[in-house]
Amino acid sequence: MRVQVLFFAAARDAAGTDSLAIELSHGATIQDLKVALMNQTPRLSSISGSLLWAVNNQYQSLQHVLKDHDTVACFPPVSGG
Amino acid sequence: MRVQVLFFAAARDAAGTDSLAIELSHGATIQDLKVALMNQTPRLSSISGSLLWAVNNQYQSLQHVLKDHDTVACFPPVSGG
Amino acid sequence: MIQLVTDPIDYSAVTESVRSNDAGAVILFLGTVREFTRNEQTSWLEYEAYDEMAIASMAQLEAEARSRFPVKEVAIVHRKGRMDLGEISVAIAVSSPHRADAYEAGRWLIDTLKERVPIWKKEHYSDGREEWQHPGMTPVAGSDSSATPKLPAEKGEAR
Amino acid sequence: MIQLVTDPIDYSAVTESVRSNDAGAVILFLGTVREFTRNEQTSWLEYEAYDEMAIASMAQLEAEARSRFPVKEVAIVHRKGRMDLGEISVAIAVSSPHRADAYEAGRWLIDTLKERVPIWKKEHYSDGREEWQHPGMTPVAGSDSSATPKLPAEKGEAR
Repeated sequence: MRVQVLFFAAARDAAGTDSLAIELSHGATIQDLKVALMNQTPRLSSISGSLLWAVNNQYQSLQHVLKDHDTVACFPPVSGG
Repeated sequence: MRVQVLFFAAARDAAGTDSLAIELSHGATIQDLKVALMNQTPRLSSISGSLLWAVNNQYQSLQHVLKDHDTVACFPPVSGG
Repeated sequence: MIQLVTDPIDYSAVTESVRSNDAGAVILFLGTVREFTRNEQTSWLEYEAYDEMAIASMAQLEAEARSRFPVKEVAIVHRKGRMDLGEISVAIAVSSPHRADAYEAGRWLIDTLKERVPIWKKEHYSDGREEWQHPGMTPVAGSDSSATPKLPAEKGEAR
Repeated sequence: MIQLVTDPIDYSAVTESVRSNDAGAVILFLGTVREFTRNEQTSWLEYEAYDEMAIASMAQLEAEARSRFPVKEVAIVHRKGRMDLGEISVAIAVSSPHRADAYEAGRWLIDTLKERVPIWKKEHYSDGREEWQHPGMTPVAGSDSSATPKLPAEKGEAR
């Protein structure tokens, strides 16, 4: 299956792009996506411990199971206000 | 000596006037003024336990000693805001 | 900005007066005329002030807020006279580098203004009654009590 | 009123949107661009948002504030893009019958917005440096830690 990953702020700078399409096997979790991303964009590793993940506008943990065509947002801690 | 007393809000309604000149003996306190006022304007007695006193824009206790020509404000608890 | 006014309060002007490049936070408080208090319906309010002392007292609040909290600017504007439903009776604006201080200073200012500043509110109810609002006033029927209510805390006393 | 805007925030419109005859208190919070943080001098800020989620998240904040506090109306407007010193990045207005609730709700809204809403601030310092602000971000030099930071609290979790 295939998910679209959106990067924001320092995560976008580290990824060098604002989005990537990633192929994953059926039943993959955000943790699996994270491992795939770190292989593909090694500079993300330096902030990997701080990244937050959201699917369909909701924060999700690394255990969250992804579905085909999900849009996953990947970003560092927020600093609005 | 002589002091000018200003009344506000429910105290003015009870006194029936917004100011009174009161004669007091030298060394009189606000307590002495209060006794003189209650004799002169008996309707003030009904709220006498709640009245606040200010001299020269500062709250003062009943023990405060008055001076000739002082302006004393007499009013109930405030309710601005 | 310390003012006692009769015209409607321009809260944008109050807010602008405290904005600063040194502040990261501005808090504005507006007191507005509420229609219902418990089951009583207000038609309009009337505020009376002891003008001279009210202005001195508000200026003292500003000075005290500056000594208690790391605020940049303070503005306090109270209106007097007749006010209809929804109108603004008081506006207090505070700016501070950080929001926690702005919130605390703003809260302290309105709480303390309500305890100290010589302004009184008279409710005019929809049934025609009118009534001065005097928090904590205890009429002493027929007796000239020599008790005196606790004086509003002045500068330097306990918080 | 829930908005993510690029033009300057009209805080009077934000405030007017929450005024009500049922409210006795209105609190407006403005976040503004501060020049100095410790010894660092800011020239300007840039805010980036994940628009779709930021708007959904602010709408959820309003819903949650209404369930937690007896508020009448809530308005949250955040700006994105470049902001100069003194400009307003966020405006939050709350109205409530009583001031204590308005203060608490307003404070909760800005505190929670800063934890949850996907918006990021980049500092542009006077010495030419630029730096994303990421509270609590701990770069893990050279190691792909599988740890994940605590998720921002969602609706229904501990206060």
